[in-house]
Amino acid sequence: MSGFDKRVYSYEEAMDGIESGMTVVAGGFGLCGIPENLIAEVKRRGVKDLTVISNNCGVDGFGLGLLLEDKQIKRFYASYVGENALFEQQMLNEEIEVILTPQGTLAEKMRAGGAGIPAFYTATGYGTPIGEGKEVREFNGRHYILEEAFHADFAIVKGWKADRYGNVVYRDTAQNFNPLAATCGKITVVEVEEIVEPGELRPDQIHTPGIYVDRIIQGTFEKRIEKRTVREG
Amino acid sequence: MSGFDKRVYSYEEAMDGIESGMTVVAGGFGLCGIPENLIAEVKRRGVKDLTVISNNCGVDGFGLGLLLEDKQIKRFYASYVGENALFEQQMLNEEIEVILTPQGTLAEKMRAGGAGIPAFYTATGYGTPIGEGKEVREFNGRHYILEEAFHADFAIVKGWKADRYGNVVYRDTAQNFNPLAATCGKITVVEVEEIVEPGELRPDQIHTPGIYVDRIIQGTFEKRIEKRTVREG
Amino acid sequence: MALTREQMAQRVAQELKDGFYVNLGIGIPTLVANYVPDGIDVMLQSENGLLGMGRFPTEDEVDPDMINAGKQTVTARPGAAIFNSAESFAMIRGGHVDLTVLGAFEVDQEGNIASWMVPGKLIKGMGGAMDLVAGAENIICTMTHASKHGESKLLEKCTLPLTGAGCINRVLTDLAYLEIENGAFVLKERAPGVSVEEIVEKTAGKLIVPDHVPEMTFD
Amino acid sequence: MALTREQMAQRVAQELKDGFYVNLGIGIPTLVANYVPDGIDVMLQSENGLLGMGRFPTEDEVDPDMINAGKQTVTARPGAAIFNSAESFAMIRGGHVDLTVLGAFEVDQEGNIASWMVPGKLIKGMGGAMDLVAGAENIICTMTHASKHGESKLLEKCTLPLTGAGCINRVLTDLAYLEIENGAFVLKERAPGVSVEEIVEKTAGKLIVPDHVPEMTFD
Repeated sequence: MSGFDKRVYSYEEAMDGIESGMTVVAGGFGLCGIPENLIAEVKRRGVKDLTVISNNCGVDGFGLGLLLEDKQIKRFYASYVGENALFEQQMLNEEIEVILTPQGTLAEKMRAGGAGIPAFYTATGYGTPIGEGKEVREFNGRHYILEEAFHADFAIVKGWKADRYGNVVYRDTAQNFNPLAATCGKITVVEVEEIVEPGELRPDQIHTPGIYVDRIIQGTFEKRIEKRTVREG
Repeated sequence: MSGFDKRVYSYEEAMDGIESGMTVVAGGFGLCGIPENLIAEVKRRGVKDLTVISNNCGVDGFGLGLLLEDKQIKRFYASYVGENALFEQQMLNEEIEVILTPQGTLAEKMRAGGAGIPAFYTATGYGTPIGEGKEVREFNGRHYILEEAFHADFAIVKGWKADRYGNVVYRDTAQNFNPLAATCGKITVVEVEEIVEPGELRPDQIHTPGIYVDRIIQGTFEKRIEKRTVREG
Repeated sequence: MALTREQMAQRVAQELKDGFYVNLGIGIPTLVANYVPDGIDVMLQSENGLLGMGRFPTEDEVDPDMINAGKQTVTARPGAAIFNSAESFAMIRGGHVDLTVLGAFEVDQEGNIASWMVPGKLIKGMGGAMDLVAGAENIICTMTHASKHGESKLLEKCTLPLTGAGCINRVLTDLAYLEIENGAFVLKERAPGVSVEEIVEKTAGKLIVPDHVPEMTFD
Repeated sequence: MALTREQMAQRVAQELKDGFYVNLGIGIPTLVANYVPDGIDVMLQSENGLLGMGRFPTEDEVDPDMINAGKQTVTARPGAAIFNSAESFAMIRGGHVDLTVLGAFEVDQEGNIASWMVPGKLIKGMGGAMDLVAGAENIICTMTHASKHGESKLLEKCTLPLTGAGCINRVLTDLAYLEIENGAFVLKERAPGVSVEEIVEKTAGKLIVPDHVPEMTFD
């Protein structure tokens, strides 16, 4: 059994092996479903010159925004980075290189990396600055550009429940990029709210099969809300 | 509400609009998870010159094998067709054109068709007869071939449960190609064992979101077993 | 008179059909959800991975795991489906969304749209907008007809970096509803009390004006 | 003496490591599951969409919705995951499977494999074999060393249409265990009682024979 018991019991162990200069892909959309404790551990370790792939860069003082404080990020692939004053400042100072990537292309590049698809064509970005320098090709009279897959040294992922084999389910819209990030890391680390016994998750309802997952850790989460919007009850 | 109530109450209605010469993609692997009643309806209608995309062609007298009896299939995309004497005979007589497609490529071509990806690169088939005539390209020192997406006029799919919006879940390995086929049909018809009320299926556990589905029908299924293999109890 | 934001949303809502899957961008497009006509049901797609977006939650219902593409807390309606971002954009890119409504800085007579980047200003990113304009066959662009300084936003050729090329076929401004056909804007309706002359004056791109241009009607 | 099918499976099973995800092809590879060494746990991947394949069902457990890639009824072990075919081959093509074991008609010194088609004979299809050989970094090919007529199946160059190019690095035959390196077969082990001479004689491709070639050992 031991070979499939992927549980670790400290965040230090969870991020063991991460080094300066590595590429890290992180799940999450805004502050929803972000691997908040794994990010905090990356900050604690002080590794530098990271290339980070994630839809957003958190906010000042939370989520991936934490990694800006000590300038740990060298390059950032994202679709939207407008929620973060420190990010803006480092971008303007050219301390951080930002490669803006359309949201769907970002997701598909993660999936492709995990799925052994080195590149695919998409109409997204054709005729825009995003298409510049990329191969253009016509299929059935429409123009598409070639996009290549993402690969990362570490994938950091936030799940809801997992078993020790690394089978993971996500809750509601906290799923977002997480299952895609999980597929394209050399080492994939998933933090979850609850570790359950094997067999408790229905096999045909698992979002991320354990084969993609190297380490599982149970944590507690702040789950900060970025834009609390309510109606009268 | 009516606009989203996709239920139909007869197989005739379910396959309304299918015509000779059309392309039909069908879910199922072997005889597992095949849309058996939808196939029977295609047979009943006697439409001819069909292009069919499916992993296998059923067996003599069941599943897609039924469509061979009246020579309704002109062209067949599959990964394995070895379970069917009538198919062999029509293949040898060149009455049916067979385009053998690796199983993973077949699945990915369905997904690509549904996902607006006109083409993708894969290492599968490079250097083999499958790669002949296809573009070869090197990424990071490895060779890949270009494969294009599938599109079909009709997708016929077998689910387990669905709601009237067309949200579908599949049971165990009867999932197989079904959710992929569901995405790449102009008209997607799903037959299921049970139609449940909206809200009964957990939103984050739906395999096929209703946006892909045009018609839902509840049926009864023989679920024939191709290779019953048991151990002593 | 120029349409208010609410009237713009109301006019767009007239384009909804029963059974439509619709993606609404941020701003005026979001307001469209408030004007869905009686007897018509539409399902809202939120590109972070939610089909069947419901109302904002009550204080008790707020759930950090349930947000929309604008990062606001939301609810899911019965019959909703939730999925990952690759699946969400497969849906969008694959053309399964029936109608997309989004804002823009500029649109031109070739159907090009610029909505995400102003050179020299801070760039925040395109989010899902490039995928949405490339994927939908049916897009309505909502914007003011001209800038505060009176400069037209309906151009012969966009001046800003594009979000998508040749993908817009319908534009609703505060002054008019127009369609883009064969390299020209075609004036279909005008806001109540707005003259054809004013629209002509404020449209820099090629504009085709039919003999009769009806005023928009609102219930 | 040449290995039996069971011994071949047993020898392959010695290559399993605790925690391996393994895909076993039809025939001898399937038998490998019966010889997983004590203290080692492997998870079997079945390419129709099952990770964590269990034993065959009892008569009571038979379920038409639960089959393996050979279309046999199976069970899932606790902790199994079931998914669609695109996901299954994403896993395979993406190199996530630790070991693939499959049969072949021919293998050559460049690591090419032919296993699916004999011209002139009825073609049944490649199923998932082409994806498996293209995706796995770690493949063991199992086959008899020579045909019934004594013709070698370990060739300088495959004569049959390929399943995959340059993807095989290990071969277990009924006579020997070999690795493929730099355009040659390297003889690593011989079946008990089989002479190096016999192996040399029955290997048509370039063969490197180390000074010492140990016999295989079985528990």
